Amino acid sequence: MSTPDAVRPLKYVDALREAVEQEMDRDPSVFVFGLDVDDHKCIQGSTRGLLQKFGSDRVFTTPLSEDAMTGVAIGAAMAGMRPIHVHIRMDFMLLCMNQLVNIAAKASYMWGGQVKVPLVVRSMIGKSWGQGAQHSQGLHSMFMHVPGLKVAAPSNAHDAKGCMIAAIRDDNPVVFMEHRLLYGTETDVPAAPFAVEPGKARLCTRGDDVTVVGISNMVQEAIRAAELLAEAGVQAEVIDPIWLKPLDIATIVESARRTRRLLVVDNGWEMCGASAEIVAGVLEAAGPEAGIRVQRMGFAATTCPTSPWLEAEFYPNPGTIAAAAWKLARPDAEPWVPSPERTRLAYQVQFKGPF
Amino acid sequence: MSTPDAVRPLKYVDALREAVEQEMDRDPSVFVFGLDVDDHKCIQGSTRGLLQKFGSDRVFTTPLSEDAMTGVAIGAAMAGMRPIHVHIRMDFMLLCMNQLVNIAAKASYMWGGQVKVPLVVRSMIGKSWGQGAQHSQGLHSMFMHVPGLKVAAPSNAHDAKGCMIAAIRDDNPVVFMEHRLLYGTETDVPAAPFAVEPGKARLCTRGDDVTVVGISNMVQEAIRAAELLAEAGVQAEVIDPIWLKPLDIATIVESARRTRRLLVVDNGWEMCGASAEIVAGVLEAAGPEAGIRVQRMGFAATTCPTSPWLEAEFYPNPGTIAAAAWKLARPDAEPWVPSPERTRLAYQVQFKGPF
Amino acid sequence: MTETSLSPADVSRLYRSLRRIRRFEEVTAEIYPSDRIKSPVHLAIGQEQVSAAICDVLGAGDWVGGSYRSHAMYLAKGGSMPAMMAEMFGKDTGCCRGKGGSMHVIDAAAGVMGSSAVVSTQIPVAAGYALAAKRARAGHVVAVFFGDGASEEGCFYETLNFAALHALPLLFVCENNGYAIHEPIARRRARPDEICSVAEALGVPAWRIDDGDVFAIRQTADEAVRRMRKGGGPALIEAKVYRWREHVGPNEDYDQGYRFADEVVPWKRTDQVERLAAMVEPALRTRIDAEVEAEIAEAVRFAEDSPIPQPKEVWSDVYA
Amino acid sequence: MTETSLSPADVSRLYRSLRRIRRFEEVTAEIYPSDRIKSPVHLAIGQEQVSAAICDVLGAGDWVGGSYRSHAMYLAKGGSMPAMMAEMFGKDTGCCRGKGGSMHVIDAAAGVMGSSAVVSTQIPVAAGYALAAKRARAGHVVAVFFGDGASEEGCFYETLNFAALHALPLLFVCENNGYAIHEPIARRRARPDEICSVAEALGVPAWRIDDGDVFAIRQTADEAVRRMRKGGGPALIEAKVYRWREHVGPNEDYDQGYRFADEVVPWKRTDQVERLAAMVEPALRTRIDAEVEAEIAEAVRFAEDSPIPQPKEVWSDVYA
Ligand SMILES: Cc1ncc(C[n+]2csc(CCOP(=O)(O)OP(=O)(O)O)c2C)c(N)n1
Ligand SMILES: Cc1ncc(C[n+]2csc(CCOP(=O)(O)OP(=O)(O)O)c2C)c(N)n1
Ligand SMILES: [Mg+2]
Ligand SMILES: [Mg+2]
Repeated sequence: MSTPDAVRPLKYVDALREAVEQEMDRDPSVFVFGLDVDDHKCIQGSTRGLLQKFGSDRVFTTPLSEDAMTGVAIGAAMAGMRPIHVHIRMDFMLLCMNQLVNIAAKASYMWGGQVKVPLVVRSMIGKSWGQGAQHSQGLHSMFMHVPGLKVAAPSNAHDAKGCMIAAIRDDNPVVFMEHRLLYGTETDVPAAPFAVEPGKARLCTRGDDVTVVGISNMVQEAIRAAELLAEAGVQAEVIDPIWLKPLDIATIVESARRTRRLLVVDNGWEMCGASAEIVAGVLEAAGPEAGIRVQRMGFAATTCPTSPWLEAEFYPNPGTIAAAAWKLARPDAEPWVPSPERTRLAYQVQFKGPF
Repeated sequence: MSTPDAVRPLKYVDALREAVEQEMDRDPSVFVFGLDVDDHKCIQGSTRGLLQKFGSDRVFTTPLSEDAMTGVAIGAAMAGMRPIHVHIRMDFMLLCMNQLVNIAAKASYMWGGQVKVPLVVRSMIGKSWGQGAQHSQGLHSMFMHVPGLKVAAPSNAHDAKGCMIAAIRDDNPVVFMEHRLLYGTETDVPAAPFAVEPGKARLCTRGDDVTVVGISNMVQEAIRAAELLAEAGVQAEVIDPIWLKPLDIATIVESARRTRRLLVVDNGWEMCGASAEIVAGVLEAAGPEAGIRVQRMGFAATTCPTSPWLEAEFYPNPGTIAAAAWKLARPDAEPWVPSPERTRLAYQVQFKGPF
Repeated sequence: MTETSLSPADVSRLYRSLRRIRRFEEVTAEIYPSDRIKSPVHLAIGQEQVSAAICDVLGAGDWVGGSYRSHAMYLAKGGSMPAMMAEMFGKDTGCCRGKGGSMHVIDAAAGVMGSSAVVSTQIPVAAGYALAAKRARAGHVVAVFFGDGASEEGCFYETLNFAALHALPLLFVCENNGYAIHEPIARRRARPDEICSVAEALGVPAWRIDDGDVFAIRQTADEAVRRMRKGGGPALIEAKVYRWREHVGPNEDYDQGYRFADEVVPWKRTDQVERLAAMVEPALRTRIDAEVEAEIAEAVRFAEDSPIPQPKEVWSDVYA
Repeated sequence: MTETSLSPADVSRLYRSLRRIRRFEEVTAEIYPSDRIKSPVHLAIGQEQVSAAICDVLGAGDWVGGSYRSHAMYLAKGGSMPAMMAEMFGKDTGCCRGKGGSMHVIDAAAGVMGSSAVVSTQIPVAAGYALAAKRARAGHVVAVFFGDGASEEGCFYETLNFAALHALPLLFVCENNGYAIHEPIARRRARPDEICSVAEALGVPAWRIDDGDVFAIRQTADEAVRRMRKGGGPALIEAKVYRWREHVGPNEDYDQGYRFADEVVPWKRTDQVERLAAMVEPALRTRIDAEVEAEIAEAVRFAEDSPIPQPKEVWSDVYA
């Protein structure tokens, strides 16, 4: 039996599951639905056991009807329930943009505060093993753009649990962005329920040479890059915003003022992306007198290809992140690129498709 | 009879209509469809006469089925036709995000260059007289975000015609963003067909004190602001990107390097918006040594309210734009705000709803 | 038109509901040219009977939802008239505090879940309310109102299937006025007469009332709702009606060429407001009419006298 | 199973098509554990007859489109086998030049319009091709393949209505294998047996073939397509089939608990590949089988020997 303040290593996927289970225990109005949440694969394990424990009234699959199911979630939320609607890929949320943007985001406002929409929309980002064009998109910036929505993008098991609990308790629609390649990663996670609320970014590493903001799994890749950079004598400060909306820009501004170099590495495209927002937000706040040099990195400005040789060009990785950070920090030195073997991430070595 | 190089004043709405008519004349594969394109109101006049001239095979309404109709447009385009799909409000495009982002934008790439999607999606932005939450959104940044799409946002009749012709001739999906309040505005427009291609922003006014980028109808409001600023002794350089994707960032960088102040005024929200992109793009390119101070303006970070008294707080206007530009250009002077009567735009005085 | 077995009290209650809606909208149309209402208004004049009949069999704890054309539904379900008028005037006392206008009316206390201006979006949202109602097991039901055009959107079909699958207490109410804006249904639907068949094929029992008879609609709804309260699952009612005014705005538009005045003739002949007026005892009718006029005048006065929203209110209610 | 009036040549052609698809996928499944195919594969083993039958009545100038489970359709319509195998290997010679993988196969020259991995998205796209075909007036038709799950998406219904309204030459082909991933149709559809009724209510004549009989499917398609070529408008064929392997990946999954091996028994007993094999004259059958094996071996060799894409190719074809 674990004591209430016990902490143990937990996988990201199990942290998600545990958060939902604890909240369902606490609050009977919480329910989970979406395609395949109740089959034996349980959304890669993230809904495992919930059906058995809470029954099919509170854990159920749906027809393939993302648009209407989102409306159903919104209506149930307005009526006082707390739905968690699950998409196994973020790409499929493009089918429910109308409900999310035209109704969920606007309900409280356009109806004069008479209703609220306590809704969590879980979505997973795929990567590699041929996920390709339509199973790999990080679309968070589209949701960040819209007032009335919140967006969480936890990059480790601890925050996965804490953000999920905060999202479920939030009275507003929260787009919850997970990453498939993070599911197997472990960190220490408190056993008791706890909330990681919006508004406070995390300093993952400390350094005075360059600020590196990572988003979603790019946090892990940035941390690996920071290790490589440290070996080369550059101290990178890696920041994880955790919540993208509302965004704790102040922490990033503070760091960037000190390092005078800002690299934002997104798990998405750059144009009008989260990286554009962070760069613009920092420089608007800090002004030219802060003398901050900035750079964005993200998906190549292309569709995601399936061939592994092409995919390697599509994503930032610890090697390209480290090289870019080096160039920002040491503009006058020779370019430096870590050796390819050193840049592979642990989870990339372990992982094998299909998924 | 007008000679081929004749230029005459034309309204924005008629420029749109003329462009489509000329292209339909030239190329039998061009057709126009969408809700209400063939009724007596003709999308506020912008499709007037097309049904009579080209018949119902080439000009026809649809069921209320935006998602499938977008798929139909994409398929017809892949099969060699050149559809123009019309939405009377940009907000309704949220129903077709899946087809636009998951298919139209990706078709050429994910199918290895075997197909192309020469599609134009016309959409109008509404404003005032109670348009409110769901009839007023400028969602261009969502489309700018996605590789494979192009985005045009002409702010005057000349560019409306030229961009429309370029968009129809383009072999890629183009999101064409119009603004209802611009429909009645006139400029000189060549009678003969001509194309305003992507990639070249327009300098609308010249000035060395501050660069003001306007988007869509905010160009007109920025030009009015520049007039007010000129009276107060500040010379603003107003730039109209015309095409938002691909975006001619070089012209903006050049101007901002000179003025060392950049104000971007968008007809949309700021977070992850076109204004974030332009600010980030300029500062990434120019670096801290250029010493550029930046500011974004756009919709208030709220849903659009209907009450005119609230709506006045929601949109930038020539007064707020001029005041912000003044503050950028004269950081040490007293704040200055033009008098409210002087800031009203001609079209705002003329216009009366509903529409 | 059918005979009715309703009591005189029932008939006069229905009459009051119809008359209130009709007059509220007529007064709205009269005010409109003065430009005090800066909001697109979509009037239901001529098709009030659907809301009046359906809401007559609903009660406290039941919900209704609908489209931009929702004045009738709102009033029939008991939504506050002054709050709706103030909303159209853009005042701080409006039901949305000036943030929704005519297209987004809501009165949560009265069970009006809010109306939405993107066609058909409230259909699945209503199913969400119905899911909550089912889980709450208190026998409450939800009715969602939409037009013939809305029945062409994918989420209508998706919701029919889901509602049937989960036996939700959801009444789909299709107000088929034959037009979506100016486009007749035959230009939009291959089988204009088969909306009910589609519902049935997806598992939702459906009924069509062709003549706009308020009693027939009420009777059908009454049976459907009774069944629903006992767990019988969803139903659909398609009521053919006719819109007398233009799609949006206060005027008639028979001179615009897309339809002709003779189309409305049979509908005016069977106008349900007039029909029921004739069934109500004259003195009572006079009293009802006077009360309705007074209520409307009071709502207009309230709207006019109400304060405008403070500028800072643009920032409130973005988040709950 | 029906008798067939097809000639021996027709039967052996159909047999070759079935056998090619079956063996291509079996070989794919064999290669899969070697990790040379880094792409999710959705095998159609057990349900090849739908593609084989439908494509047998299509010709040059006709188009087909489908989902992530499209190897069968692609091969049956004449798509290049080496190009598809190379695509699964991620090679530069792949049909998408390594940008699509197994889920996005295309061969424009053969009339394969490309398959899409977002369920049901190709249904309206196929209608767009059909609109173009109708305008071109050359009597060409389009067939779109999708699963039972896809029939729950809004755009399926929207497209049925549009296709009927415009009398498009579009054949809707629903391969109903009773599951969407692991969810049986009864958990997703209130009226699992009424897909055809929905189509009919929307104006699209529909036929269901329950037993997987390749001749019955072909016969129905033949009649529908003939009518269609003359302007008769769309049709829908719902073919009940059974997926023998797991939803995605090379293996069987009867031990996973969501379905049991006895479900497949009747389908294996009536396996159309075996059935037609028995109808083909043995020497010819031996020759066909050998040719098929050689073709597949050659496709694998081609895929293996092909160059990998150059890094710079990540940037090509973003825009046409
Ligand atoms: C999704 C969407 N598409 C288009 C519109 C524009 N529009 C507003 S009302 C309307 C017609 C709706 O017709 P119907 O559902 O029959 O309702 P009615 O107006 O006849 O009551 C249309 C197309 C919209 N508001 N939303
Ligand atoms: C819009 C969308 N939602 C969900 C998914 C995830 N998904 C992939 S295949 C599938 C099941 C589809 O079932 P069906 O249409 O019957 O085809 P089958 O796999 O049985 O051939 C689902 C839900 C998806 N790809 N696209
Ligand atoms: Mg209608
Ligand atoms: Mg299936």
